[in-house]
Amino acid sequence: MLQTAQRTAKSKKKKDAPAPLAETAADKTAPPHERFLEAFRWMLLARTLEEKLVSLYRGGQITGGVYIGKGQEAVSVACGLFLEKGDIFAPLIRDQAGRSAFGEPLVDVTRTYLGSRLGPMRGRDGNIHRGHPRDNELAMISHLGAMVSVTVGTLMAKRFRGEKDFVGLTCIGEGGMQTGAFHEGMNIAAVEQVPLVVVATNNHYAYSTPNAREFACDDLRERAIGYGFEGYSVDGTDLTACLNVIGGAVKRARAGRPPQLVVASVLRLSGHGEHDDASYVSDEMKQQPFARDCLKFAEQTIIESNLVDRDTLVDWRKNAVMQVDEAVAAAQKEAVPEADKEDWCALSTRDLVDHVDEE
Amino acid sequence: MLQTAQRTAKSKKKKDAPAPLAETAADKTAPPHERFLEAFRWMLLARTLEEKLVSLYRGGQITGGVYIGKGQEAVSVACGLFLEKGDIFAPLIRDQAGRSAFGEPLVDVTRTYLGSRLGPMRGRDGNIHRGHPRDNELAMISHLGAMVSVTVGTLMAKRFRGEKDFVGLTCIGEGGMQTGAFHEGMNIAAVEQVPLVVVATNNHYAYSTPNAREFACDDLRERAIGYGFEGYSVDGTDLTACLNVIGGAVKRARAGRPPQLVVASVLRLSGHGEHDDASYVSDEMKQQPFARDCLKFAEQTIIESNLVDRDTLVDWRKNAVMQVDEAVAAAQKEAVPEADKEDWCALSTRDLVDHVDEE
Amino acid sequence: MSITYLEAIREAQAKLLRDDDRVFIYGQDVGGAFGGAFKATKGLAKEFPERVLNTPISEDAIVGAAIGAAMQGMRPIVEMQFADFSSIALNQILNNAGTHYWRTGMPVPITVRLPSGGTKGSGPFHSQSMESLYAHYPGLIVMTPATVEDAYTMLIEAVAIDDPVVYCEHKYLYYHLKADKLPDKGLPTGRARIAREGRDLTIVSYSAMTQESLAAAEELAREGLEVEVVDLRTVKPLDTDTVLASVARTGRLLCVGESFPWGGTNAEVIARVSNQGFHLLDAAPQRLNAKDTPIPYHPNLWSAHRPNAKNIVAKARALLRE
Amino acid sequence: MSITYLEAIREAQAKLLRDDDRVFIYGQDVGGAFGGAFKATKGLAKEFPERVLNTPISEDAIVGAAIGAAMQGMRPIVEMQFADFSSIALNQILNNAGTHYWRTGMPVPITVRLPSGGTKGSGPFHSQSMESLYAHYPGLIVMTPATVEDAYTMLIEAVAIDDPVVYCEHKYLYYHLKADKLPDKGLPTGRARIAREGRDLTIVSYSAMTQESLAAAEELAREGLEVEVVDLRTVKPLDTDTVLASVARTGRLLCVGESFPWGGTNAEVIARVSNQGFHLLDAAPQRLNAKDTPIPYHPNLWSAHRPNAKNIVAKARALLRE
Ligand SMILES: Cc1ncc(C[n+]2csc(CCOP(=O)(O)OP(=O)(O)O)c2C)c(N)n1
Ligand SMILES: Cc1ncc(C[n+]2csc(CCOP(=O)(O)OP(=O)(O)O)c2C)c(N)n1
Ligand SMILES: [Mg+2]
Ligand SMILES: [Mg+2]
Repeated sequence: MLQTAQRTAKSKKKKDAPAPLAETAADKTAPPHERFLEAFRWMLLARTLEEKLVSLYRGGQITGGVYIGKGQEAVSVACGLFLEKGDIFAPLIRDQAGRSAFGEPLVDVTRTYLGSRLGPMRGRDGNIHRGHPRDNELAMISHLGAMVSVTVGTLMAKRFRGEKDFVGLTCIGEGGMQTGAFHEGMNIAAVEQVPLVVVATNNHYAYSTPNAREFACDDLRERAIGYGFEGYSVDGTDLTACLNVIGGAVKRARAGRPPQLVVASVLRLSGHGEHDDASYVSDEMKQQPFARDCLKFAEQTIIESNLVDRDTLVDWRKNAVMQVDEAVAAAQKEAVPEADKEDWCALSTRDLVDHVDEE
Repeated sequence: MLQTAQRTAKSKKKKDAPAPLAETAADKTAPPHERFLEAFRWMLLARTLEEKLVSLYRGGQITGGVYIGKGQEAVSVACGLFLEKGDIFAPLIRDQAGRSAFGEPLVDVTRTYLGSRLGPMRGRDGNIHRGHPRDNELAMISHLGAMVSVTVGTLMAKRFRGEKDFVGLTCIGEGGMQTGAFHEGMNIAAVEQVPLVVVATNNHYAYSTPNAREFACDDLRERAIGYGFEGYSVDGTDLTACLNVIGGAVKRARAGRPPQLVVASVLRLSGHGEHDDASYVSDEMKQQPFARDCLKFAEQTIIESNLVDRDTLVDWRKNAVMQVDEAVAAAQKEAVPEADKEDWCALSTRDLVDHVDEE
Repeated sequence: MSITYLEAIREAQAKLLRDDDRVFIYGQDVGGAFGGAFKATKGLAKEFPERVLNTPISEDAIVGAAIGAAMQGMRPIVEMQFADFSSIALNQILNNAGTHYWRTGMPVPITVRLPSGGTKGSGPFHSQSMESLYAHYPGLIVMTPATVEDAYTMLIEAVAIDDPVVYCEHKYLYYHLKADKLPDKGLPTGRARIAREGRDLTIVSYSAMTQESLAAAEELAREGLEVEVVDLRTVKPLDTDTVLASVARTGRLLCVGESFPWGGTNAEVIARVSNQGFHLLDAAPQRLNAKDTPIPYHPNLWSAHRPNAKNIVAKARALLRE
Repeated sequence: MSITYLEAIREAQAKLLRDDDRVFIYGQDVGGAFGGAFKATKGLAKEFPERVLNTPISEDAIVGAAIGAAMQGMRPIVEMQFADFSSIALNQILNNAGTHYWRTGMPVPITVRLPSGGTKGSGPFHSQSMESLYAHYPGLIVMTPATVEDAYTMLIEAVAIDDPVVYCEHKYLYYHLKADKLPDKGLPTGRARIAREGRDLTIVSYSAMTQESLAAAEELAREGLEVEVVDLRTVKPLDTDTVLASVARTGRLLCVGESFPWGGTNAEVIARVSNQGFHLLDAAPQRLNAKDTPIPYHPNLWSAHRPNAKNIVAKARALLRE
């Protein structure tokens, strides 16, 4: 069951990225530059999609908030790229690139943002609050930190069942690291010695709150040792570094090393949500090295080291736009939910539903 | 108001320990061995009291649980001893020695355990769930970790009011360190840069659960750096070490250094509560160096280095027994609460009390 | 000049900060130039940089720190970014703030602001009404202002009260509700308000549902049906007398609330009226709640999930026919 | 052979572990030779060392991990050391477990055991009855067994159900309640039980209060008053039909529960009966709850704080006089 579901996801994924590259997604021994190129394409796709979502939002076609991962695509794609069939992925707010790389169909995103009844959340939940638990992509709740222990539990279950060589990866922001739930989740992961990778992105703000009011240690990586995790830092604007460090963490977790914490440093290159102009971010901040745009830098690398020619880059961009337009068009055609077509049951066991008042 | 209350507490304290030593409690510049001797006497008093509580419990004269600090008196006394008028103390389960050293009248303990209406909790709460918030001794709730942030708040208030040279000290067990509340409290203390000392005692068990199922780092002290605390370890069975390390931490906090974490290592020399025979504690555990009885070791030091002669030790023991017997006798004479004499109001604002049903 | 419900909350906090230096505001993003996810503290940090403080994402510690500060004589106002996230602070609110006076004799005067209730597209975790969880436990006062004037005077009252107050402000009313000016004082805390008089039916409601109920009453008035609307203002303490007096006039009771159906304010009101005003009732008391599912994201579902003027009218008509 | 309520809970877990290798028990001190603060898992870790696991003091993560394991096909049983500490796990229970099926279509079959209710000398933080908090929110089933037989069969049912179950076991009944043997099956989940028949008055109760109500009924029987006692068994779903049928026979309703007075199960039952069975009532429905203060430590106060046979008798007599 899980496997079929997973297969569907993977094949959907083929549809997103052209076959040759998609194949290498499965082939984890792909030469570095092929991995780099595939990662770049997922980043490009995520950026293209999120720019589209923003314009839809500005055009009043999306209800509720839009939360994008601009500037965090390199970290995020590395989170999704090294996961294999049977692995668990618990993405968070800014993980469009990782979700796609993991196999989330693009149309799920547009369906969820546009409230299509065919989407994974069927209009019941929106924006980034989506997932495919049956395909091992967990659906986050808003309460930050809560998904860490949930991911631990999925890995405990796999061990109970005697599965091997699996890992789980979950993402968090530096703000979310200050929640009690995060602490309990990290600690229990280490106590249970599950193959977990936690990727924390310090984008220097929790909504409008700067690091100085979030925590007081010099480097959040230093928390790893206190949990019994292995800890690493990475420049989140450098795709090569992200692939190496996060890829390495996934490999170590899979090999039975202790749980892994990777702390990436970036700047959030958008508002907290699209409703937020982020005017609280100083120009000085924007001059910092961690403010570099990871997508631009990756493209620059491709050009400078001639990994592909400019025409190919243009094709890729076209292809991304095409896929995004398709996904939007498809979702826009679809029916939205209607109250009288809902059964309004919060329980799967229908005969245990409580009836407060006879209607 | 706070001050008067504090003074009463201090004067009550004089009653507990003979004047000369009690004076040195205030006089923080007392020569080391005097400090050591005073600490020893509070430890002796605590041990004597708790042995009495245990016998009362066995005799069926105490309702509910009895939780003692046997083996943790050296750590605890050092927590109370360096605090001055205006400092905040948030003791926990095993802090009888520290509570007494801080100025909690002995009779408050017996009143609370025996449910006297004259006790600080008036029979509404029992055993270790007691305190004098007006005298800066906070009354713990059971939920572990919750008192850390509360202590932070008291220190923020003192800073708001422009007070100077104050500190707060709170205690926790290694088990309680795994709660989300503890994490949030530690982090917010560091963010607010309040003069807080957190003394964590690893007594190697949370109830019946050994360290291996509580956390997975090598040394809990390593968590300090991740919070932006300064961290220290101490042999909790060695009174001299406890006085130095915890005394030093209090001094540093008072001097404006970052918040301080001290992790003490001991073995709980009792059951979790007196209902618990602790049969899960292996003999091997009991052979470990940290299983040493801190009171015996302190007494040995006194004898070997001739700090006082044996007759004095005998007198001190007698004096402790006398004080304990007084405190028990006093509380036993007192009235217990009666339902019809209670006003059953959970609000201080009487005219805002809700009345569900007219009686 | 016209002032919104949200501005009233900001004005109340500005006044509190100016008049009383024991007051400080503590919460996520309340400080700086930002002034909170909903701008309820906009500009206040500029005037009171030391007393309007951003916090980490640590609801338990935020409320814990407020409790500690209150023990030392401060009057903290905690802003939860959304009521929904107060689930993380619930232990400190119920078990620490709610028990402290009864246990020790020392009350902890904290005010916890909960931006509550549903708005379009907010979904399961940014729409909740949690007043019933807090009202169920002892030791707390739970306010649910339904008007701009009450939003202002009740918040000032909340901080003045020596006991812990959970102040539920409704996000839907933030911009929708306007008044010409702010009053100096309102009704006493714990007193319900007759929001509209009528002799055919009593609707008891609070917070945003008072506005829906008034709209429903308007519509029913066109049919010649006179509905009395009682605005509870605080769900704990709950002003049973005012409710009973109204039911005595009308003989019919409909309770309207936005929280989940099982238990909660509607059930409590009906239980009290059935118990103390049984003989006053000419028909079975009715209630309208949100549905017993998480709060939906899509507007089509959300507008059907919560009670609204339309189904209040329908329910009232049916009840009046009995 | 005689078996206690507590032993029934242990037996049910032993059977579940034996019959279904998807089942594991997760909680503080449940493992090793110790077997839990109340010994509800005594000996189980010896037989199933991999599936009876001690945890850190991390209620949020304990339930979070159980939710994750359930998503992957396991059937976790979480033991809270005391119901009172589930306040730390409340967010995972309400917002994660309770919403997951509705949001994603995948239910999370976890069972959370809450050692609930008051016992002598336990005080404010080891005595709470929290069923009303959990029942208020959507997506959860809340069980409150009142007998040894139900303690056994309902726990087995709880684990079989695909949806999350909060199983409230009463600490006062652990040792006080005995049965001769354990049944193979009980009433269906969600069905209330007529614990005693009578035609003068209906007492609706659950958990330990069912026992107090039965004792009260005994006493009243000596005066020739026939009290019918309905044991709800689950407070959500709540078996309105059985309650209404009983009130139809007696015309009088008294609800008895141990939780705090505002809202909660008693209010919900009265609201339903007043709404759906208004014409069946010959007198105003009544309720008995614990008092609206924290639960006191001292036995003199505690025994007055909770309802008991004595004041149930008094309340019933008064109601029968009307
Ligand atoms: C427990 C909790 N409290 C508050 C919020 C509201 N909130 C949503 S996102 C956010 C900021 C998160 O900052 P961070 O974790 O650094 O992630 P980022 O948005 O920077 O990627 C806040 C406060 C929440 N989701 N959960
Ligand atoms: C949040 C919470 N969960 C569970 C408990 C029940 N409990 C009381 S003491 C205790 C063990 C505490 O261990 P530790 O913190 O190491 O302190 P120690 O008893 O060893 O001094 C537990 C689990 C609690 N008090 N609070
Ligand atoms: Mg951030
Ligand atoms: Mg311990």
